[in-house]
Formats: sequence, structure tokens, C-alpha cells
Amino acid sequence: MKGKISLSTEFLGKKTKSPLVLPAGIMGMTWSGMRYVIENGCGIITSKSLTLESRSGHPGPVVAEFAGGLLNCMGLCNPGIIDGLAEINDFKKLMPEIPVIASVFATTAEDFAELSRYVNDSKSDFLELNLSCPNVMDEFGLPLAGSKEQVTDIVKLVKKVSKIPVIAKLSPNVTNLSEIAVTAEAAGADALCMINTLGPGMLVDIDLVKPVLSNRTGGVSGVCVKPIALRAVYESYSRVTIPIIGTGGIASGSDAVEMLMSGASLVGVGSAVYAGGIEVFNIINQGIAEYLKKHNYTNIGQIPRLEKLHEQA
Amino acid sequence: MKGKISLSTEFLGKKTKSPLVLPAGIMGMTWSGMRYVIENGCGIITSKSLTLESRSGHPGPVVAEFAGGLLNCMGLCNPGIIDGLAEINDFKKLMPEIPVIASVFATTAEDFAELSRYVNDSKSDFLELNLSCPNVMDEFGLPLAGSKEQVTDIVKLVKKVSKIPVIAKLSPNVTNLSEIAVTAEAAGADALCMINTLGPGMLVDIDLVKPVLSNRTGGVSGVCVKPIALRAVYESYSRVTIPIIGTGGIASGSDAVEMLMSGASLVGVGSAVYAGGIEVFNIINQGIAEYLKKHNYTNIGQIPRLEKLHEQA
Amino acid sequence: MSRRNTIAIARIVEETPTIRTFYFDYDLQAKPGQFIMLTDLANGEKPFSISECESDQFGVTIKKLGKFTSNLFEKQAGDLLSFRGAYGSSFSLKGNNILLTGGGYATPPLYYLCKELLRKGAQVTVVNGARTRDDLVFCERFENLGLEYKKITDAGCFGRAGTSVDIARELLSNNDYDMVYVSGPELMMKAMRELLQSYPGLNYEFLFERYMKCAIGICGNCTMDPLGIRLCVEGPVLAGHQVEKLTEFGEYHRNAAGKKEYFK
Amino acid sequence: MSRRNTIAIARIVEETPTIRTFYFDYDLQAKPGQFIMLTDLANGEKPFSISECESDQFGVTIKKLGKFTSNLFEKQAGDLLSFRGAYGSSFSLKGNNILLTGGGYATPPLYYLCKELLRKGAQVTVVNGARTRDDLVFCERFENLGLEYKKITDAGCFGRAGTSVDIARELLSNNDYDMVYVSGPELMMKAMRELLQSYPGLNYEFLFERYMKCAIGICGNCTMDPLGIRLCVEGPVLAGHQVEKLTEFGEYHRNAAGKKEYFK
Ligand SMILES: Cc1cc2nc3c(=O)[nH]c(=O)nc-3n(C[C@H](O)[C@H](O)[C@H](O)COP(=O)(O)OP(=O)(O)OC[C@H]3O[C@@H](n4cnc5c(N)ncnc54)[C@H](O)[C@@H]3O)c2cc1C
Ligand SMILES: Cc1cc2nc3c(=O)[nH]c(=O)nc-3n(C[C@H](O)[C@H](O)[C@H](O)COP(=O)(O)OP(=O)(O)OC[C@H]3O[C@@H](n4cnc5c(N)ncnc54)[C@H](O)[C@@H]3O)c2cc1C
Ligand SMILES: Cc1cc2nc3c(=O)[nH]c(=O)nc-3n(C[C@H](O)[C@H](O)[C@H](O)COP(=O)(O)O)c2cc1C
Ligand SMILES: Cc1cc2nc3c(=O)[nH]c(=O)nc-3n(C[C@H](O)[C@H](O)[C@H](O)COP(=O)(O)O)c2cc1C
Ligand code: FES
Ligand code: FES
Repeated sequence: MKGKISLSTEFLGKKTKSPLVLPAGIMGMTWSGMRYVIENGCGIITSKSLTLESRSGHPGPVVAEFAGGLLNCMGLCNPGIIDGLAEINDFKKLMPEIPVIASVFATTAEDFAELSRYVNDSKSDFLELNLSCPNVMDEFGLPLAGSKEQVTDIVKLVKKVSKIPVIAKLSPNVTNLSEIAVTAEAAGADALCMINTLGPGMLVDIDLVKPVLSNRTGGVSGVCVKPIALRAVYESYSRVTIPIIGTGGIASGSDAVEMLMSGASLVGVGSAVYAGGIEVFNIINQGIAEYLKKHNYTNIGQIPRLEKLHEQA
Repeated sequence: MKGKISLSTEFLGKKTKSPLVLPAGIMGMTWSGMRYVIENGCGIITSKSLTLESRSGHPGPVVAEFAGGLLNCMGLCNPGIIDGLAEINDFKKLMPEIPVIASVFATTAEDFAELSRYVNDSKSDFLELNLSCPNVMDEFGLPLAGSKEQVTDIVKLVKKVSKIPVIAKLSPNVTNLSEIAVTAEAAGADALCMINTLGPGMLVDIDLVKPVLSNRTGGVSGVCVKPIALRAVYESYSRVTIPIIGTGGIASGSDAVEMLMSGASLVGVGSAVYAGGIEVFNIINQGIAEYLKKHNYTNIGQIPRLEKLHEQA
Repeated sequence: MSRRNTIAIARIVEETPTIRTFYFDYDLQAKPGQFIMLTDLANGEKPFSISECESDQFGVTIKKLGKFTSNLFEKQAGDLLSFRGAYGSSFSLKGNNILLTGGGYATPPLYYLCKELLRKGAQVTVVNGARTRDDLVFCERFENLGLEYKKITDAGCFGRAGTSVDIARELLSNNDYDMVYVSGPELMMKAMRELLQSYPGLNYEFLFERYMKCAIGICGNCTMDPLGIRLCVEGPVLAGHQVEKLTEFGEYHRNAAGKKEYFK
Repeated sequence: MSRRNTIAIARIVEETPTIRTFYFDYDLQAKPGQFIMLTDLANGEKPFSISECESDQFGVTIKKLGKFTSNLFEKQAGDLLSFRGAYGSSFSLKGNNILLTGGGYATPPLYYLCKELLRKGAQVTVVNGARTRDDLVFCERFENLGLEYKKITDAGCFGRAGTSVDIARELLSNNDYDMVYVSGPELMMKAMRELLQSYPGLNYEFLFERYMKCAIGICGNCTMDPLGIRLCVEGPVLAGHQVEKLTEFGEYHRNAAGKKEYFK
């Protein structure tokens, strides 16, 4: 007498039909793009990271492929917080039941708080603080997520302002990621999202004798970052109690199960949209369902977790 | 009237027939393994990192494959400095003209100095300080290459002891790699080698609900780390004048040219020995030669370098 | 993403003072309607439609407009350029009695399409319009194909003044086409859609342009409201049944920052 | 590296009190002489030769020796194990009148080889030796193949006392074999090499064991002096012309730390 298999789950009080999250910067620029992704099996949307003013980003080439992944230096192009939230509102008008995470980027706690006020006035369900963009380091310096003090200041101030739950998006390019995770939790973050892109990395055109990306370097994403993402999530999961959106290199149902087993509550699927096509969400959902079936589970909550680090012998 | 194409070059005063270096931990355990690699086109040998006492390393599984690369947690298994140098000496008896880099690992400047004395009494041509192993962090803590003070102390002390040139092997898992490079140069290092493995990363067996590697996590190497290695070499090359052995994800002739263009003097080829077979050295040599031919160069010194960072507009 | 290729410009043909075709000796295997992303790795990277494509070479026909294209016009044969692609959807090649309607620098991709249609044995009529003589290209190439070919400019350089839509209107009312392919400025295509709405059973496909950054379907800059389909993956060629649903068509597009810009 | 697979043990056959065969329902497509790396992801990972291999199942025959194998002997059918492979070189399947000589728990891979040789139509004689009855395995399986089969133990359990080398010596002097395949303890194989040196034209292949860590040819732990070939890639099966050159054969091997250990 087995129940029907369901991929639905709850995240910070909101229901979603699938644990798959569209991460910031992938297809989340327009309300119709968000819709297209949801119609293809994604559960939750994250918007492109929005800044106070609009940004055109870096000139092209802004993406480059290599064995195992993608490099990108989009440079936080976005229409600015006002137009960006208008896209979210238009999407929520169409699909009110789909949770939307508004991602925002700034360099000071005050600007993050300012952005949060706008987001709280929108139909967004959650607020994500991008503390970790590696593609604007020339402009803004090291990722904020490298400094415990800055993470604390920003999260604390935003939490004062925001009525909707706050997610801190962390960078893998630090030596103490799980400590930053603990710091963000202590400062009041309601959830974590990790990882942002790795590196950055560089590729060279040996005929033109130039870096391939216009900004010279770009963040690494795609299947090759999966082991780093799994380790990051697992180490953080071992030390915090808030939920984690595990993102990085997920491209198949078994990848997603690995991520859930490592401690993620939801699973981000970004670069796989390029490598696997828009169908990738449905394919991953199907793969998770097959895993559940094989192990006689009916919902993703039954997927076992790895023993936490300190629980190990 | 064009000369014959040659891949030979000089490194710290020693001639090599190919710019390809076997990096530490790949096939460099036995004198005959070193020979086999040289007979297949490699130019310079690095030994497995040797420690004062012998180490059996971690139990298996110590390697795991994933899309784009390898994870390993060998755990610095090695026969100890005395037996390890005996293997090098046996190799040099057979092939005296091939430069050999003796890699050593320790956790204190004193132990590094002690290892250096042994190495100076061997037939090794160069001494490499592994400041960057990510697979023994549980045992030894964060990689030494993360701390400017430690890098300075170790390199300075070793340089007092060593008559043969000293190479510092650096980790990509720091936020300030090129600063560490500058620090190592300032402390007297004669050359740099980068990158050691990335991460570490983790993979999960979703049926056994366990990490695949016995040590849970392992360092990432292979084609997927190439962009990170290129960036690391390029940023360091922009700031130091000592030569760099560029290692990480090199698997083809054009990869090797990218690495040389990014500022490397020699190119390490490790994980590609698995993915491409022992033939990979000859294949890469051939690829470099084809590039030289296409651009009417006759030697690798003519391969142009990217403009250094600060030289850019 | 197909691999990036960096090769020398094989030759450059000056079509008009402001439009040139750049040829590359490379077997691109693109389908009609597809595009490449072209760059010199120093001045940005931009999308261009394939205007000719044989097994040993392909060409892109480029209008000098702003910074990127002006820079391109400084290049000579032998200079290296880098491209990735071909990307995107292609014309379906359906139809037996076919009308092609092009406008300005957007006409050349119809030339590659036209050659493929003729190879298939279809009967093809081509209308090529532009504002001025300087924007009217590929006339000779079309004429050499030996098919019904009409050219027109707003300025009336060839007798009559008008647009390609004016000619298409007449041709449609006097002929029994079973397929229409269109590539032109958005407002011209908007007029074509209105025209085609009087021919309910008639299939058609349009080649669109939207601001492209990644060209591989991830940045989301090139989606079309309200469907959300990406012009770089599901487009740039869209079929009539999709075009019918587009609410942003002829109204607005999104710029490099993703901000809506309305057509005037 | 072929993908890692984690599947349930299909069944376990107790060959002797200290030797068991573990079967897995999986189409491994291994060649005779190849091995897998087997693990439960909790107690290490070790190499084992394929002793049986059909399209729907394969088996590995394991001697209980130390920590890893003792732990394995606690497992039941249905328990999950994880393996990667098959790895390494394989027996060449050359020859028409063939002598197989096995020793102890190293004999089973010769069973898979034997079946493949018979399938090819070769004539095969098998010698199976071991120190005691408890180490002598696969007797019934070989007997069921209907070929010339000789078994012997040091202890003389089956009448005569001696080693498989003793029997091989007699067979070689009375028969005209064109190929010899050997798998056994190193010192037994050393004796076989000495014996085979009296038959200069006769081809042979040996299956070696060396301490393996990566099994994919990068750690360098399993190289054989003086050639430097890796037993996990160029081995574990080596041909006579290679074996002739090995200076470490029968002398020493390297342990988990890469330290030489001499055979006593
Ligand atoms: C699918 C597609 C096919 C195209 N095919 C051709 C072609 O065959 N020949 C041709 O001359 N032009 C073509 N274009 C347009 C071409 O990309 C622009 O003309 C070119 O980018 C102008 O760059 P610029 O710096 O010279 O001018 P700018 O001053 O930067 O821009 C001039 C115009 O080009 C548009 N444009 C600029 N950048 C982009 C971009 N990244 N993506 C899309 N549009 C952009 C702007 O919106 C503006 O309308 C095509 C565009 C698309 C989307
Ligand atoms: C190519 C190859 C094929 C093999 N096939 C079989 C087989 O079919 N059946 C079988 O019973 N055994 C086989 N072995 C040997 C088997 O791997 C060891 O018996 C097993 O590893 C013992 O592990 P343990 O922990 O139980 O014993 P331990 O007490 O650790 O060791 C006992 C013996 O096994 C050897 N050994 C231990 N670890 C390894 C290792 N990682 N690699 C190689 N040898 C090791 C030791 O040198 C020692 O001689 C094979 C070995 C190799 C290299
Ligand atoms: C083209 C591109 C743009 C991105 N833009 C953003 C962004 O604006 N904000 C952000 O927090 N992360 C951004 N990311 C990072 C992704 O959200 C995600 O964390 C990362 O790509 C790892 O996941 P993946 O391997 O599934 O792509 C971007 C990634 C890519 C590839
Ligand atoms: C199995 C394995 C063992 C390694 N052991 C060492 C080591 O002992 N000392 C060291 O400095 N680096 C070690 N490395 C790192 C390599 O030397 C090299 O820096 C890294 O693998 C990146 O190069 P690749 O991508 O070409 O493999 C090891 C790498 C691998 C894959
Ligand atoms: S240009 Fe990025 S999605 Fe189309
Ligand atoms: S076991 Fe590592 S090279 Fe053979």
C-alpha cells in the first residue's frame, strides 16, 4: 500500500511542487523567462541579482565553455531594482502560487537594506543577499562573503528591515565557508544558498593571444563544480540548522539526490539549463522520482542525509 | 630558411627536451615509474611528496572520477625521505640528464629544513616544497600556503639550508594566491609551482549513503581545474619574476600553449595521465609543435605571453 | 555551445558603403536562419546571421552601426576573428510556392535560405526592400538565381517608392503562396504580421533580433513575452503560431541591462 | 575510470571455509585477467580478479586474509557493495593447445579464461595447485568443463604431494603446448618462469599482483622495475617477453607506502 510519489516540499513556510530552484542569474531576467522555466518543471524562481541602479554588465564575450563547465563574467547586468521587481510582480500576477526569491547585490549594508525595503514592497516571497559575486571584483573588491564582520553587519541590518525571510548566498572562494555559514545564521539569516561561482577562472585564445572573456576572468559553474558544492553544503549543513539551497553543477536526478543527501533542502539548477536544455528540470525531477521509487520512498523528505561531520566516528 | 622545431628549454639552469613536467604525486613513486614517463615524452620528473617518516596514506577509495576531473585523497602516502630519495638516485643513475624535482612535505619550517638537507645529499636537481596539500587537513590543518608568515618562515629557512634551487608549490584554495606568490619570491624561492589540487570536493554514493572517498573529501584535479590554474599562473606571473611551473588540467597541446601564454615556464601534466593514457606526454608535445609550426615559431620561447595585468589599459 | 573558433577573415566584400560581407573558410554547417557570435576579443561580441554557407566557407553580412561594427570595418582580410555557433533555430524549409520578404541588412540570411529552398526544388519569389540604396543588398546575388525578384526603397531609387511590405501585399493578393519567410526590421515585420493576418491559413516564419549576451540560453536577456522562449535557442526564427502570441513584438525589447525599451 | 556501480550482492558461494565467490547481477563486460576495485565505502577498497563473467552476472573469488576480506565475509546476499572497473590488461586468448597453471586463490581468474578459450575451440589442460585443500578451489567447475584437469596440494590431499609447478613440468615435457597461462602466488610464478626458460619458443602470460591504490595508472604504486609499467594499466597480465625483463619479479614488491618489501 504505497502512496503516490511526490516531489513537493516546503521551504520557509511556502509550498513548492519541486525542490528545484532556478538560481540567480539564470533566465531570471524577465517575467516570461521565469514562466518558461516553471512550465518546464522548476519549482522556485530566483531573480537575477538586482542593484539599485541598472547595469549593462561587461561587454562580450561574457561566457566561455570548457570541458566540464562554463565561465561567465556577466558583470551583474540587470535593469535595476525597480524594473527588476516589476518583472517579478508581473510573474507573480501570472503564477501567484510559485515562490520567488528576489536576489539583490550591493556593497554596503546600507544599500542592501535599501534594496530590501524595495523587495519587501514587492510580491517577492524571499530575499536573497548575493554576498558572493566573483565577476565584479575589479570594481568592488573581494566578495563580501569572505568577511565574517561584513556578513554579520549586512545580514543583521537587513533582518531589521525585512519582513520576508532572508537567504544569504555564499561564495566557495573562501578558506572558511562553513564558518561564514555559521556567522550568517548567527546574524539572523533564515536560509543559505551556496555555492556561487568558483574561482574565478580564465581561458586563453592562443591565436589572438588574449583571454577569451572580456573581463579576462569569470566565475566557474557547471558539472565540474559539483564536488566543491557538495562539500560546501555538507560542511555547512553539519554546523547550521537553517535550510540550505544547494547549488552548483547539478545536472541529473542523481546529482540532485547527492545534494539533498549532503544536507540541502532545495537544489539549484543553473548551468545545466545550457548543457541539458530547458528540459533539464523535468529530467531531473524524473530522476529524483525514480530514485524515490527504487528505494520505496514516496517523498523527498525520506531521502536520508549523510551523518553530520561531528556525528562521525 | 626555417630552423627545426624544438621543444627544448632551460629551467633554472638545467636543460630539458620538453617543457612538460610530471607533477608530484603522479607516477613519481618509483624509479622505474619515472623512467616510463620520460620514455613517453615527459621532460622533467617531480617525485611524490616525501615526508620524514613513511606514510601509507588513507585507505581506499582514494580516487573518484566525475565529469571533468578527478578527486583524490591519497593522503601523502610515500616511503619516507630516505627510501624516496633512493628511488630518485636509482632513476638518476639510469637517466642522469633528466632533471628531477624532489617534492617534500612537512608542517614546520624545521622539518622542511631537515628534509631539504636529505634532498641536498641526493642526486635531485631541485627541491619542491609542498605547501599546499588539501588531503591531510584533518591531520595537519589548513594548507601552509594560506599564510604569508608560514610561507616566509619555511622558504627562508630552507633557502639557508639548500644549495639546490627551491620551488614553492602553492594552493589555489586561498583568497590571495598572487600575494602568496610574491611572498614566496620575497622569501627567496627560486621558482613557483601552481596549482595543487582544488577544493577539496566531495562525491556521494546515493545508494550506500556515504561519501565515495574514504577521507570523505579529496582534492580536485583534471581538465575542470584548467581555468583556475591559468588564472592563478597569470596573476602570479604578473607580479613575480621567478619562473612558474603551471600545473592543473593540462591535457592537450593547446592547453599547454594556453599555460605558457599565461606566464608558465614549464607545464605540469598530472591527471591527464589517467584520462589520456601514458601517451599523453607525446601527444601534448606534438600539439605544441604543431602550434609552433602554424605560427612559424621554432622554439617555445617564441610563444607570446599575455600582457601582464598592470600593463593592461 | 559549440567550440570557439579563431580564424582569419578570408575575404571581405563591400556590398554598400555601410554593409560588408565577411567570409571565413570554415565548414560551419549552419542551417538557414542561424547566427554566430563574432568577436575580436577586444571590442565586444555580437550576433550575426549567416548569409552564405557552403562546405568550405560561410559569410556574415554586417551593417556598420555602432562601436562594434565600426571596429569590424577596420579589419582586413587576413585579420583574425573569433566566433562561436552556429546558434539558434532555423527556417523550416517548408513550402513549395514561397514568398521571401526581406528588409535592409536583415535580408542576407534569406539568401542562404533561398538557395536551400531552390536546392529542394521549391518555387521562390523574393522581395527585398530598404530605406535607401545603401541599405539594399544582395540584389545581384538574388538576380543570379533566376527567380522572381523585386527590389524597392522608401526613397524610390528603382522607380517606385515604398516598402517590401507594399510589394508583398500585391504579390500575396495575386499569387497562391503556401509559405512566407520574413527577415527585416521589427516594425516592418509588424506590418507583415498585420498583412498576413488576412491570410489565416498561410504559414509563415519570422527571423527576430533581440539583445543577446550569452547566446546559449542562460542569461535570459533575449526572452520574448509572454512565452518566455529564448530568441537565442528557441529563436531567432519563430513560426507564425508563436509570433501570433507575442505581446512584446513590435512594442518593446529589452536592452543590455534587461530594461524594456519601446519601439518608436 | 569506468563509472562506479553500487549494487546488491546477488549470491555468495562458499568455496572453502576461507574462500568465497561473490556474484553480482551486472553486465561487466570484463575480459579474462581483468580486475575490479571493490569496496563497501567503509573498510577500504581492494582489487579482485574476475573469476566468472557472463552477460547477466559476474563473480569474484576472494580469500579471507586480513581486515578488508574479513569484513567482506560478514556480508550477505542483498548487502550493497560498490565497485569500479573492470581494469587492466587481459589474457591474449592466443594458442590452440594450452596449459593453464594456477595456484590457490589466484586460480579462479583462469576459470573465466578457460571458458573463453574453450569457446574459441582451443584444447586446454588445467593444473590447479594449493597448499591445502582449503586453498584449492573451482575443482568441480573445471571438472564440469570436460577437459584434462589435474589438482594437487603440498599436503598431498589427493594422493600425491607437490605443487602445480611439479605437474606443469611433467605436462610440458610430455606435450606440445603452444601457450601457457599462469596465475598464482609470486614465488610459484617465479618457479614457473624458471621452468619455462627451458622452453625458449613457448609463449606465456602471467597474472601479477601488486599493491594497488588508484588502479587508474596515476599513483605509481604498482609499477614494475625496471620497465616502470603499471600493473593496473599495462598489467595485471604481462606477456613472457615482459616478464623476462622484470628484475623485481620474485624479489620484492612495494607496500602501501611505496616501500620495497622483499619476498622471503
Ligand atoms: C539573431 C541576430 C542576428 C543578427 N544578424 C545581423 C546581421 O546579419 N547583420 C547585421 O548587421 N546585424 C545583425 N544583427 C544585429 C547586430 O548584432 C547589431 O547590429 C550589432 O550588434 C550592432 O553593434 P554595434 O556596437 O555596432 O552597434 P550599437 O550601437 O551597439 O547597436 C546598434 C543596434 O544593434 C543592436 N545590438 C547591439 N548589441 C546587440 C546585441 N548584443 N544583440 C543584439 N542586438 C544588439 C542594438 O539594440 C541597436 O539597435 C543581428 C542581431 C541578432 C540578435
Ligand atoms: C590484480 C589483483 C587481483 C587480485 N585478485 C584477487 C582475487 O581474485 N582474490 C583474492 O582473494 N585476492 C585477490 N587479490 C589480492 C587482494 O587484493 C588481497 O588479498 C586483499 O587486498 C587483502 O586485503 P585484506 O585487508 O583482507 O588483507 P591484508 O592483511 O591487508 O593483506 C593481505 C595481502 O593482500 C595484499 N594486499 C592488501 N591490500 C592490497 C591492495 N590494495 N592491492 C594489492 N594487494 C593488496 C597484501 O600485500 C598482503 O599480501 C588481487 C590483487 C591484485 C593486485
Ligand atoms: C551566467 C550566470 C550568471 C549568474 N549570475 C548570478 C547572479 O546575478 N547572482 C548570483 O547570486 N549568482 C549568479 N550566478 C551563479 C549561479 O546562481 C549559481 O550559483 C552558479 O552558477 C552555480 O550553479 P550551476 O553550476 O548550477 O550553474 C550566475 C551564474 C551564471 C552561470
Ligand atoms: C593522485 C594525485 C596525487 C597527488 N599528490 C601530490 C603530492 O604528493 N604532492 C603535491 O604537491 N601535489 C600532489 N598532487 C597534485 C598534483 O601535483 C597537481 O598539482 C594537480 O593534480 C593538478 O594538476 P592536474 O590537473 O594536471 O592533475 C596530486 C594529484 C593527484 C591527482
Ligand atoms: S542571449 Fe542569453 S538567454 Fe539568449
Ligand atoms: S595502482 Fe595507482 S598506478 Fe597502479
